[in-house]
Amino acid sequence: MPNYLVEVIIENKKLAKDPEGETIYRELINKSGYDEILSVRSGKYLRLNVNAQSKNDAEKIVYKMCNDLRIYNPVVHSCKIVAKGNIE
Amino acid sequence: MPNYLVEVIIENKKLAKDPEGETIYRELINKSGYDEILSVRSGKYLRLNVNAQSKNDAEKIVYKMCNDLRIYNPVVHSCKIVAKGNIE
Amino acid sequence: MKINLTSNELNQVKILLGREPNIVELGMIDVMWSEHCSYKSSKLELKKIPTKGRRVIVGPGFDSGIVDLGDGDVVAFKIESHNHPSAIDPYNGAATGIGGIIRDILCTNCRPIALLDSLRFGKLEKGHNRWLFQNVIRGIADYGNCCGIPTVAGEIEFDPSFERNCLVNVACSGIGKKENIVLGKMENPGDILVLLGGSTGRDGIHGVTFASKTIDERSEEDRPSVQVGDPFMKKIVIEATLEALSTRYVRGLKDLGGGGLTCALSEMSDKGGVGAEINIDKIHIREADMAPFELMISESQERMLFVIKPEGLNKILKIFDKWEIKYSIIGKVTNTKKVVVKKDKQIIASLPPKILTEVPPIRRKSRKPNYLKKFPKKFELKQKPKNLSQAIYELLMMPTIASKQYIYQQYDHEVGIRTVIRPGEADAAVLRILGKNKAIAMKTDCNSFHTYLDPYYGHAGAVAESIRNIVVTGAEPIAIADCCNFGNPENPEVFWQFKRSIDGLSYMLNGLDIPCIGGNVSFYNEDERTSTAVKPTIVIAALGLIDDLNHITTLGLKESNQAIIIIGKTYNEIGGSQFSIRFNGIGGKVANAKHDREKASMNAVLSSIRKGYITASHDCSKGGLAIALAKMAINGGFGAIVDIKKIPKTSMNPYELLFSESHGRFIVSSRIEDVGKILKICKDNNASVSLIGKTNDEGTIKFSIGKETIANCEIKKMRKCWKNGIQKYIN
Amino acid sequence: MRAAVIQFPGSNCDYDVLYVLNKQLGIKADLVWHRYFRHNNYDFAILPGGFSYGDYLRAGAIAAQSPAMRELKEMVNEGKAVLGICNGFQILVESGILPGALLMNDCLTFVCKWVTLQVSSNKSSATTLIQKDKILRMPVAHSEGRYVNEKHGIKELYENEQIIFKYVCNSTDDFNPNGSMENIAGICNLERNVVGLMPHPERASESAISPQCSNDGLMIFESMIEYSKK
Ligand SMILES: Nc1ncnc2c1ncn2[C@@H]1O[C@H](COP(=O)(O)OP(=O)(O)O)[C@@H](O)[C@H]1O
Ligand SMILES: [Mg+2]
Repeated sequence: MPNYLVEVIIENKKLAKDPEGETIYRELINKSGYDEILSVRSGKYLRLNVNAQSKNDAEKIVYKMCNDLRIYNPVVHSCKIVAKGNIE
Repeated sequence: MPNYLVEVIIENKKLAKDPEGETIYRELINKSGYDEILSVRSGKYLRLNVNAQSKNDAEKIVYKMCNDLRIYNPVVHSCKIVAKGNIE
Repeated sequence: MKINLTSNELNQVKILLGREPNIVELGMIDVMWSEHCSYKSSKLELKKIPTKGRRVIVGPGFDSGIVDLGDGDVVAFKIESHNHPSAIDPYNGAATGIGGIIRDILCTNCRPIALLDSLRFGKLEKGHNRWLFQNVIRGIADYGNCCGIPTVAGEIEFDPSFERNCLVNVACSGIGKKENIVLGKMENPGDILVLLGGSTGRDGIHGVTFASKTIDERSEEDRPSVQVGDPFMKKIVIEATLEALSTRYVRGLKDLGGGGLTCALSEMSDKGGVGAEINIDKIHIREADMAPFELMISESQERMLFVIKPEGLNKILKIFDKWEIKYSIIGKVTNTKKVVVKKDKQIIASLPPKILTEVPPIRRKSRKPNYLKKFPKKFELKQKPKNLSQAIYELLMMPTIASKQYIYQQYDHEVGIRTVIRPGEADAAVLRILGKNKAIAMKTDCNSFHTYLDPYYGHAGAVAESIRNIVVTGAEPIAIADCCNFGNPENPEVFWQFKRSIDGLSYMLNGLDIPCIGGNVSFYNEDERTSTAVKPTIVIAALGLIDDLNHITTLGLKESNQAIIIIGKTYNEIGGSQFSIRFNGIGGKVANAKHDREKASMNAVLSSIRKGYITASHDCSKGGLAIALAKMAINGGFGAIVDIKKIPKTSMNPYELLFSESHGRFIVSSRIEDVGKILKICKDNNASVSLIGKTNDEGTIKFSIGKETIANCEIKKMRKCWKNGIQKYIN
Repeated sequence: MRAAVIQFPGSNCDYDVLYVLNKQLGIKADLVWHRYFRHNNYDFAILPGGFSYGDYLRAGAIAAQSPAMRELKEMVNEGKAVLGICNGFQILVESGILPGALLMNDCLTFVCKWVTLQVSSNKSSATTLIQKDKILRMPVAHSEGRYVNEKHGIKELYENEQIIFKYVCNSTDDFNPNGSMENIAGICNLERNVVGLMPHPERASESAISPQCSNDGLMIFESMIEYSKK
């Protein structure tokens, strides 16, 4: 079975605010010169190596895991799961 | 000028330890029987909205910003910057 | 393999060994002969420091010093630097510094109960310095907090000489029982060697040789040698180790720091006059195909080497299993007086431990630095502050003097429920011994502006100040540990600073009859390109004993209409003072710390506190009398009026009276009816003393000469200046 | 009466809570390694503060998935008193026993300082002996203590009187140390037997170690004991 790289990205929902992203953004404005950057959101990133039949399967496994093990808290977080190509 | 979504992923360098990823893997995922998941690396994620001429330009601006503001420390971190399609 | 031995040293090795070392042996010797592990430049000088005292159980030479508190209680105490890693990765560098000092305490079978941090950075105006500052603090906080060890005190200075080389010194104390002390020794052939904790990887290679070099382009390649700390793993190591030690089957224990396994094996077998044999195939590793010499010198974090009685092995392994912590049984103690390393049953290294532990000292040249000739002997006020009130406000805003709340608020300073005096409440931290009416006081200090102008008296003063800081809380000083931070010792001017510093420190310790129970030397804190070295800095960590919790005294003024008393004489010593630096730059005559004066004032203060006569007390140091009193007012919320004419003194210049940083001085408050008693105690102790004013609730600190007011500062405004001094640079 | 102080890898206020229960209050309390915890041996349980599993992923997230929490849920269902302090609160929230989330402090750093609390409700296992609206002094020490919940979640907390402690103004400084919604410092479950709070009552249980001689924290433990007598 091939191995897939699966990325999990957890961000705060709006109600939970994003103090870290906001701080980085404020720093940008303060230090100026970065007017091109219009917004910043911060999040947590996990990169998993998953053994699965297909990309789709890999995503499904990770999706189930993230919900079962509460990798994110649905009240305050959004969670994005993307399987990338397989790893040799 | 179009706006681009730029993703920044900061991880500990490949050969550095990643206590967070290792602990999540060992204590949470592995103990719960998700044998298909072979490893976890953890990182920090930033999602920026950047106003630029091109995808390439957007990436360059963010790259410079990450270095200027020391969003990551090249001594221990690897930093991956990817501009995605433009945002309407 | 990169070898740092000089060709001369290599020849010495061959002579001592009587043959060519093989590649594994060479790697082991190379790391042990580094400055960091061998103390080759410093050891002749360090011998001058007094180390004996009636409470000393273990002095320098082991992982940490240990002193006797009576009733079977002991304290382990140690200070260490982590400057070089912190300069390039402030977060992980500082974090792993905390990790290292905790292990030193842990391996004596004392539970680590308190951390202190002594920090030096360039000025906060510069982004790079702010980055270092914020991340060092975050690194210390994240690591110490997670391990459940409170960070209870420290100090910080800002000066351009620390810009490219920040100083990160950390101290730790631990509490244990005299009968349970374990040392870093192997004594009984047949005992089993078990390596516990983090797996061994390439991440920890050449940390030591790195710390023995200046930061220059070369660090580019060295960079991966900065390690990532794992405080969670450390917490497990702490608990598992203490539980294992409680079985009494552990006969020796050492943490793996600089020099890794090589250092632990050679020092432990040397101390016990035995040998050790290990099999490197057994070591649990992070990365496959590591070369044998790499395994022998790796400094991967969170590892401990246990020497275990064979009959207790199973019991101890069960404890490690309960904590789900990795370990490997790597070998045993032998009677060969050799450190033997095997791989696939083949001997790949066999060295007498002495060749690794007794590195020949180097006699370095020394020469009085040129810069010292440049400074005018006499201090002249070129630029006068607008008025004295304004000067006080401005000094309070200087980051070196300002409130350190931004720092210590990020540290858990209460976990363990021992902290009686928190940061900000007094000069030193006080932690009780649970279940007893006893406590220990601790503080780190050094005034690098003084030491730069006069390494001798500057460091005599560093000792005196750190001791005064614990005395004001009501503690009897019992020991110190020191952490030396200097530039390149191969530079005769730097070595001169080092020598003079050690002399001054020893002078004061001898005079006060206080032993030094451990220390650490960090050289090469120097920017090669500009050859600017850090200001000579030996940080003194002082330890004191309070034998009755009712005697603990804090710095805030407590009530209005109490007496303000100064103990100790004020001299014409404004050189290197914060006032001088703020308004005139550095130069002039530095405060000369004399042990007889210190002793007189300290004894007077301590007896007065123990008799219950003193309601608030503060050491008089950076910023002089004016700043000391200002801090007492800001903290307690009460004002005061002080007549500086009444100060015991040698000059009548108001600048000097308010801002001179003469040593041997304390400001205390007392109830009016106790003034006579305090004056008498001072007289009996030969200490200069004077009643100089009274507290009030007018919300100001007023200084006068007789009837004439020379400064009048609002507490509210002073508090604001003081609180914002550092905070204003954040965000 | 027997209490369990549950120890996870990384707990670090475990001995402190134990000291208060055993030495100050004379209660039989055991330090119980999480894997050995069995709910029927105990009348009430405390999840102490610290950094279980290093706070990796999120504070309390990994401990929340451990088998010990299955045991604890049974204890909760039996109506026995459970108190989560700091990391203990985070674990209770992450395991879904208490609603909402505890996120990174607004200031993005760890904060250790004494705060002023108001007892918003005395109808909980941790406040039965305390007057409603009473002001308590206690320290906080955490980096993930910002209480967040959805609008209707907050509304429910109010409707059901589940907010037990709030940070209140004591004239100086910022009184809310982490940016919690509604200044929430502690809440209980619907059945009122489970309470979680960010401040550390065990650090405020002896006047000898409190800056203003406060031993307000003791009342929380005494309330739990009283509640468990029923
Ligand atoms: N780096 C630090 N870490 C922890 N506590 C600190 C640090 N720096 C200063 N402190 C604490 O802040 C308080 C004031 O320190 P400092 O400004 O050096 O005062 P002073 O010079 O008046 O003695 C002390 O309690 C000290 O322990
Ligand atoms: Mg002081």
